[in-house]
Amino acid sequence: MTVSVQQADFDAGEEIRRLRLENPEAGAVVSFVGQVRDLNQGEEVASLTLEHYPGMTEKSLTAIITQAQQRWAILDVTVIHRIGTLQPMDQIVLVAVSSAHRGEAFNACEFIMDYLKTEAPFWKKETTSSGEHWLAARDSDQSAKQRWHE
Amino acid sequence: MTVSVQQADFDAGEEIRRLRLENPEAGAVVSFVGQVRDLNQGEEVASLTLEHYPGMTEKSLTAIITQAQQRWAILDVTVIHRIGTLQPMDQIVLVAVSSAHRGEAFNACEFIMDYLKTEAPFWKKETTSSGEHWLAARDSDQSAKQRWHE
Amino acid sequence: MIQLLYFASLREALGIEGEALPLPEVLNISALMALLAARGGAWQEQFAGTRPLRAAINQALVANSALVQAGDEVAFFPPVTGG
Amino acid sequence: MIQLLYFASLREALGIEGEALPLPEVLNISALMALLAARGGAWQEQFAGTRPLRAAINQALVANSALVQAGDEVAFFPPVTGG
Repeated sequence: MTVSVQQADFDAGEEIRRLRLENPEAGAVVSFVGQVRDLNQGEEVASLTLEHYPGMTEKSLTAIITQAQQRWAILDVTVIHRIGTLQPMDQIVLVAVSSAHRGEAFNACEFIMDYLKTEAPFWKKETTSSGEHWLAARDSDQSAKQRWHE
Repeated sequence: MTVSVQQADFDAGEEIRRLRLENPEAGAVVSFVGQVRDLNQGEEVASLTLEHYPGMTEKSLTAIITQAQQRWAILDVTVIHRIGTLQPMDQIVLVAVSSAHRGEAFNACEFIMDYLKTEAPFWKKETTSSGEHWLAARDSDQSAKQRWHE
Repeated sequence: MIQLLYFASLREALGIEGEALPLPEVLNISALMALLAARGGAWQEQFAGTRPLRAAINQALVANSALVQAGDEVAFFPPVTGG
Repeated sequence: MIQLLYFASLREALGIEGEALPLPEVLNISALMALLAARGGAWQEQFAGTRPLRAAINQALVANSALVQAGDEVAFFPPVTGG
């Protein structure tokens, strides 16, 4: 597994290619790329600043991936999460999972995103024309996570 | 939507980037990349040849994407499927979906793959040390598709 | 006349990619398969109903009860295995 | 002593990133929050239980019943919003 918390941008295509080529037994690579949207709840976003809890962030992401590995037959996982100040249409996060068959990779990739959204210590502060404000956690993210317990 | 059936390889990273940047309201791009595995049921694969039904293939993929669009709030979809003779670790297929929020893109991407596997007129012939043989359809692909009717 | 097309392992077993066939009457896919099976040999083997075959009329998947009409493009093929 | 850390909107509301705090006794997260709320002002506002706060001990999320012990790194923060 590869976990990186970084200011720098990443190349999603290169990460997917690496997961494929390092796993010749992989039939599937499922990936999620999150980007900063230009509008949030109707307001134009000027920038987004991501704060995190150094040390805990990496532990939390590693623990989430380990849970996914215990649950599904997956081959490899890459998670990259950016921190610092980003602009609309910048990439925020990549989760990529390789597996022999597609069902496992789809499940594991979505599971990792749902847990990352609710457990990994990142916080977003948005700057819009009305000023700066911290984003509130979304109830829909909690219910997305709850599904995995059913 | 973009649908392409082609012999040429594709750049998954470039397709994901295009879906992101052409959809500033997209928060999520979920993608699936399928590759030729080096082993299938224990036998070393020398090559894989993909036959298709020209004309019907594009119609079938377009109809599958249209169903996904009716079912989920997604922004854009790209499907690329290769034909002709491929080697182990060559890319076979890309399905990439953009949406405002991740749940829709995950569902639509997996739905499109499950339907592509069971409805789009492609057939795989494998060459191994024991000769050439056509691959049989997998029951697990039928059951993956059935889930969407429940 | 209808245009018949055969794909993948079916094409190889029959040794042809397709053919034009005079249509004696409006019939459904099952009846058309019985007509082809009656040719004997590989045709009997492929169309007698013991192998899983899918059919498409004018490039859309259909059930075996679907009616074939003059001018239709009718394709037969094994279950698909793309992706 | 324990090491306290505050993040995001909580850090901004309190005006500090963290502090070392002598631990009077072994207590749980709820009791520690009550102790901090008793400082009044922004502390009262943030730790009185009216705002959703999460806690981590030694960089692992914990419930409010979890015990804090000498030497622990204890972090408080609002619900996370990454991804």
